[in-house]
Amino acid sequence: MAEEKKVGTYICKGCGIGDRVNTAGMATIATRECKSQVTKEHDFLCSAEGVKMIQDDIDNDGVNHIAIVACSRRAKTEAFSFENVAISRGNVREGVIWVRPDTDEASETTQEMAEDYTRMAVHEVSVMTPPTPSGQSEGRKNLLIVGGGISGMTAAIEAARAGYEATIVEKTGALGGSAANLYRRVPESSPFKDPEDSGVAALIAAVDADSKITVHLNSTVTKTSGAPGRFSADITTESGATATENFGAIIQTSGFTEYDANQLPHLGYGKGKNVVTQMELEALAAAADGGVIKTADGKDINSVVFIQCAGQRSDEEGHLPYCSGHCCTTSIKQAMYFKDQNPAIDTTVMFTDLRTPGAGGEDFYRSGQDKGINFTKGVASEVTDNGNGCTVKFRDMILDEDTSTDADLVVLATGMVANAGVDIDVVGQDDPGKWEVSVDSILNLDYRQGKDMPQLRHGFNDSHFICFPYETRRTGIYTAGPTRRPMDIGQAIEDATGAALKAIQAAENAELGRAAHPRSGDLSYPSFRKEGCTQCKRCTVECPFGAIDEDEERYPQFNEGRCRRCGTCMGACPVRVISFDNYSIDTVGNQIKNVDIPEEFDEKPRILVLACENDAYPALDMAAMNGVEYSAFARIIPIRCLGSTNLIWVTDALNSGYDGIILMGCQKGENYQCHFVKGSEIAQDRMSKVDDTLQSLSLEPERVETYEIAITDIERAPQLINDMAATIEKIGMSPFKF
Amino acid sequence: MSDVIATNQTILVVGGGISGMTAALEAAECGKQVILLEKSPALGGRVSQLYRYFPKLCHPTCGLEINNRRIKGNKNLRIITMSEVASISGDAGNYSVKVKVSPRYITENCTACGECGKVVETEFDDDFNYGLGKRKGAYLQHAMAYPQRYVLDPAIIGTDDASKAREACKYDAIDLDMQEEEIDITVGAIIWATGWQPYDANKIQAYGYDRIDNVITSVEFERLCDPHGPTGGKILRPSDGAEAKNVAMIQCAGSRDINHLKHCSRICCMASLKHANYVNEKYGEEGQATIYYIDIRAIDRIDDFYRKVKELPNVTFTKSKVASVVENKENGNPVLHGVDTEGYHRYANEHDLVVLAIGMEPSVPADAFPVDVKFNEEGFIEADESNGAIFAAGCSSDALDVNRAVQNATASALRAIQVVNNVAGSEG
Amino acid sequence: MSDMNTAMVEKYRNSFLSEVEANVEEGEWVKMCMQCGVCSGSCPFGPYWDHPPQELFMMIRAGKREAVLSSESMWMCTSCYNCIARCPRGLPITHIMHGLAHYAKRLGLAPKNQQTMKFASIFWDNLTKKGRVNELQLGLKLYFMNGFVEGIKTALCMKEMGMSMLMTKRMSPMEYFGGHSIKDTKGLHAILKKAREIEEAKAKQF
Amino acid sequence: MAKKEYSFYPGCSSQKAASASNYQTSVNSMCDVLDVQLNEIPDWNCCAASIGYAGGGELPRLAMSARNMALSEQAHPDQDIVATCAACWLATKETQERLHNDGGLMEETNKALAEGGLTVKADQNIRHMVEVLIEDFGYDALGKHVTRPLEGIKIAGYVGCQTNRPFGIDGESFENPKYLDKLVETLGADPVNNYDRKVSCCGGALAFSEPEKSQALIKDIIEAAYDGGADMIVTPCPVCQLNVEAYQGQINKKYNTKFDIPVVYYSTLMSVAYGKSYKESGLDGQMIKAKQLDAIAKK
Repeated sequence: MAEEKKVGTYICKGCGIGDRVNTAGMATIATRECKSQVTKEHDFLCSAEGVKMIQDDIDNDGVNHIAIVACSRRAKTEAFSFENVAISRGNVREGVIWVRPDTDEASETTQEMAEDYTRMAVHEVSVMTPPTPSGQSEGRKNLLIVGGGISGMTAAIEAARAGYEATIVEKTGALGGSAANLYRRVPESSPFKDPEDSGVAALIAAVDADSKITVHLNSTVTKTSGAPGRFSADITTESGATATENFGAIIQTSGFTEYDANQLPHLGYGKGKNVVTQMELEALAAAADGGVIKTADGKDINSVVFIQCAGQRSDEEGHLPYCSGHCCTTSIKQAMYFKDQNPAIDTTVMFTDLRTPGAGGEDFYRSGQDKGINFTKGVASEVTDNGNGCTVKFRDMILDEDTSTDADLVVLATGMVANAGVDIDVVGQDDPGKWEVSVDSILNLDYRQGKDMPQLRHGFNDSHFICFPYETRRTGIYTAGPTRRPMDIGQAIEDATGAALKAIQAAENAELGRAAHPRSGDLSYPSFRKEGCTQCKRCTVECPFGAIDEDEERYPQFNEGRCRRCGTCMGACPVRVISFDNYSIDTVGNQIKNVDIPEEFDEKPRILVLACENDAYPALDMAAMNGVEYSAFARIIPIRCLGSTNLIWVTDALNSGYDGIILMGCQKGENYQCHFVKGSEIAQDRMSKVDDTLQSLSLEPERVETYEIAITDIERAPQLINDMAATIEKIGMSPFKF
Repeated sequence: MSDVIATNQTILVVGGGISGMTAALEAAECGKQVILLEKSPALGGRVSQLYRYFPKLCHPTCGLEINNRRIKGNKNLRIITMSEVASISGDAGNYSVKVKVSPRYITENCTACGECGKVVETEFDDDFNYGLGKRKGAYLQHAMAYPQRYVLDPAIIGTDDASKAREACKYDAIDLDMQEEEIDITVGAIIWATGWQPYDANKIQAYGYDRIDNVITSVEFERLCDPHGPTGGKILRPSDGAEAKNVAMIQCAGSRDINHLKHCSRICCMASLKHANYVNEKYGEEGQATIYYIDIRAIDRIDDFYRKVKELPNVTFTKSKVASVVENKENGNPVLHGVDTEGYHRYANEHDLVVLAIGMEPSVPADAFPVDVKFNEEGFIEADESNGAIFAAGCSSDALDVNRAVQNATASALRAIQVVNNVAGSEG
Repeated sequence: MSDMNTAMVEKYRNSFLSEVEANVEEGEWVKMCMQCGVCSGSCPFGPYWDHPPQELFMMIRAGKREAVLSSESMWMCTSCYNCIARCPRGLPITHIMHGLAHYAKRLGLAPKNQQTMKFASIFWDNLTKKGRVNELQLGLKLYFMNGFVEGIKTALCMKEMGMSMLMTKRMSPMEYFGGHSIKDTKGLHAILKKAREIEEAKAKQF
Repeated sequence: MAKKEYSFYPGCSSQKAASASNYQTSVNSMCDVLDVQLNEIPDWNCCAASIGYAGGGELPRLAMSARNMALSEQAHPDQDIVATCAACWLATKETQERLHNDGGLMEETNKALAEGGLTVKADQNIRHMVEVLIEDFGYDALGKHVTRPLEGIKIAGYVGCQTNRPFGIDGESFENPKYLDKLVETLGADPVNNYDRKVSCCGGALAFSEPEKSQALIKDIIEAAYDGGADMIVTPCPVCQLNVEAYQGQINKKYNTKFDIPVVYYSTLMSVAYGKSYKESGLDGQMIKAKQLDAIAKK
């Protein structure tokens, strides 16, 4: 920034702060110790006039670094959001007066807390600069859609309707995907009674008619690089001709493959023409086109048994452990193919749990019963050929007996297997310079961390999050439809439309340099000092979003558009060359170093708490609102993610005489709750190295603890702080005080 | 309120639950102007009343925190709480909407310092806790309430409590003369996300919700388990405040029943699996959960969750629609009568507490809807050309779990953007 | 095996369900059951059913003709209508039970000594004879429906009750001779005859 | 208030010297006070009740009730049909429903009726006497006629099955109907609240064919009434009344209980409260004397 730095400190006396602590003393510290050029107190800082006071100083007095010493950064955020200036918040309401008793004996330590938070706020902001976009984005807004099934076509059409261009790359010679093979689909609108047209033809027509949509058939994506707003993709046809095009964002709709029923010999598959999969039955029905459905070898069908969960919801070798969701309604639909044509045909659906949820599902189930489809809660154990058809051996769960039934045709409800490309946790990326196309890959990303989208469970490219289903680990690339999660057509259409929105949003925000979820709108991005870098690759390996590539010399290449601003790279860097304008080793380090450390025999320990800004910090705020007290010796610093914790902070803290350190991150592991996916996990591995540091300083290991904190831990989080205080009382103060 | 600026390129979102917040944020983060209306004093809707989500057992407030932060940082988004749509007229790309805004009696000046809450005395049933607890006449709806501003219960207006509250406020944030307002806005598209409400358990007479203290609903059970809830997260039963360790969950309480809701509410099976998990979590071996079901509908990868819960030694599954619940007059225990249909086993099982996996019905019934759109027999809004630029999001469109509601809300954001972009296009 | 039974077996060889749908009162509802079991749990005589309603429906769908029609179960129906009131699929279960019982009796498959069957038949004959129930004759017939000795036993244990009914004028020996009747018994009998004919004819056409 | 007239279907049990003749007596007294005129359906026949199923098939049974409706339509075309017996009411109402819902049945039934020179439209309202009391009068109006409040008597309102399911009384629930309790209060007596057998089954007609099983149910019904502190039980149904009253002796023998609780009709309670005499109120029909009522009636 051209203009020189001018720090203003604004201390609020409202909400009882003025009554509980000596704000004048804090002001003096800000001015004398922290060199705050402008320092003001106010009775009601978040009021219109309080805010105006600050704005005036910005406008007329050149103040461009602002420390607000008042309530939590989570409160009054809008009031204290000023343009083009660096802002820090000192939390003396939720962080001090609300967690300390209003007593004479407590007043001294309470005051010390308030003064420290003042120091921390001023020293933090003085090393911040207001972030500005990198301008890396090329501002492209068009979408690349990989896969031309219902999901892909829907995404393209919906994007085009909003005015955005879309390019569909389809591997086969025609649009339509799996749904093109359906005779009919399950109804999506009331009265939910009869099978409906699949709608594929209409979609194809709409795609063809839309000037904003380009389609490449018989083509695959052979290389993808770049970032939101500036993706580059090689599109290669069967013949081998390759064209490179640029895109703003990408949607992967590569669909599913029907589970291979040959792995179900006990259900008679592969032995004859009278055991088929659901997809094969669709073909027979399509062939009959409303007429009499016959077996592939032309036999009449007077009885059909549908076996649900065939090779699904099972732990057996080669089976699918999950439920594919659509199969129950699909079997009902298919049984209707027969019943609608000839009610005399016996159709039995053999299920363990009939899953027809939602508004329409139960209507469709009832309609099936009304049409005379027989539903049996039973588990089929074996299907054998009995000469003129099949015999299905099964356990009738209701009549509680092992029995059997004959059928001219058996339909196996086998599940969906995702077309998710290569599993990057198994197949790593080629070395820089040696990159090659993979025929198994869908996207052929040249990203450092692998060629395809990460897989979550059971081989699907799903998001882990419940409230943020599109929160993928490759910014600007979204998966939709059955490649993401088993789903029926109705859900796939919703999913694809949502993915289109997210893709458009990613492109729009990339142009402005705004971060994607969860730090939406953050303009900061990581930069590094090349001269200091040792090419250790930790940042490129650890980035949860694969945002950092490596150039030929193994230097990191940051892709701002892909970055989610968690700071994990910063935490990983052993030589501390990575930083953000508004979040760096120094913004936190300065806070740590400037806390006043009383001398050993003052018996006033200091406990550093590094708290995840999304869960631990709000938990402590809410604890404060509920009047839960905790030790006056704690000094809490919110951090973007535990993953951004650099060991130096811990070492510095220990060296400068802190008596205990607590790191509070989110739950890791299978049900991780870290919104930067791996942040807290990585941090916790990293912290295992702290023990060496502790040993080298001959300090007790109990002085540093790492915890998983949930946002609901309003009792536990404060308790952990108090526990640390107790521990210190037990093991004594740190010798490192000066 | 007069300063609400909206044009036919503005998107109106009705309902500030997870679906409405999502639709509003996703559109606003695409650079669109959005107005979000919420009936209650704070955003969050039903999910803010949940302790945990299935199948991850993570906390809804975690996502709420992120969404709150997204809102605070987004200048395209205008939120109006305590507001409802009075009427809608016009067509796609140009709707005039009348909005009724109820008085909060507390202005933007409020710092949520809580002084007013301390001085008022009158207490009311806390509807946020489904009446399981009490709240003051001046209150913050919940710990994460956004906007973080107190609200006065209209019932205390004109009483000493009201004046006490005003005197206690150092920031002149209490305005007892606040009146109901009606504001007219023009918008291009409307996203309807008023969500769902639990089916009235009193109507399921055979389960005695109205007669037996220890029969509660699944939404109430969530409050019991929540550390912010009326029992501080302990499973204490209503009749005597004793810990309930042997808990029964009755599925399809109102759902899949032509006498009540003919549709399957989709979420109840997983909710009960989650609840069985709570019981196991709190009491381990000492706890016992029994789920009475017709079909366990844990589809796609949620089936993993079902199988995990099935493996818990202290969770039992009984395929049976419970016939009736009667109270053991000695100890207040509900006794469940019915038949396990897998092999015909008659039972009369006594439990400490019964949780009705209550069905989901749309909050706004078809006949009370402010404008003519297409509804299905279940009362959900069905996507249809004739709806113009009014798009349902979340549980206004179907019985959905949170993940699907968000998916659907994100999709509806795009549908709304299509409309306003066309308006923008045609207006150059 | 009655002729009608043989005929029916012949006609519906492979589908007992269709037989029930065609010949049993409200039988077309059987297919709509989703096996929730609320009916079975709601029946006041529940413990005495070998096969509760929902199981009977499943047995019908599974083609267990003999087991269903010769069962005592549906004769346990007290017509309390709990099942109908609670069935989430709206099946008229009480009537289906009556229908099954009636059909079993018509086919001669109902258990020979089924008490409710006997009583119900006596009741019907009694009320159709004169158009109105003759409670005294009904009572006496009832006592002796299981033979003379049984009858005396029943009569004895019912003695008290009988006496107090006489005392309170809620029963009259005069009923034994003639008793209440409608005037147009002829008309009524013609109506019933016709009704039966129509029903027989329907059964045949299926 | 002007005289109210209804097309009345008494049913077999209410005839002279029949098991519910005392019910009829009290109904007449009650109607007398309320200025209600019951116009008996000429030559009405038995409804065949539910238990008729074994002998009669569907159509013959429907024909029985249809004949009654046909006769009523001729004699009292513009009056509602009112029945005092639950079975009669239910059978007739069900027939009406079937005739209108199942296309073929209306025609077939009329074919049958033609043999007796009758046709049926089945479009008159078919109501239980209790409905008439609640809907056409209401509790307040019914209360106005009380001259001898039944003070100090605790009464269990036993609704039973067929007055309650599947049709029931408007605005009441299947599991916990409250109208008898409200009526009891209206008459100045105390209802047993949460009487948890108020809608359980007494065995109905199976009390004859399955006495043991039925008496087990009846025992619970009486026990629950005693548990609720009841002095007597009130019911709107002749079958319930007979079963619960008449078998107490046998139950006492079998279970050595000491049951001796009167079971009365709502109409008996009303007649007494309305100042009618012991006889007029049908109290002489009590096999188990309702002494508290007798006392009031004989005042």
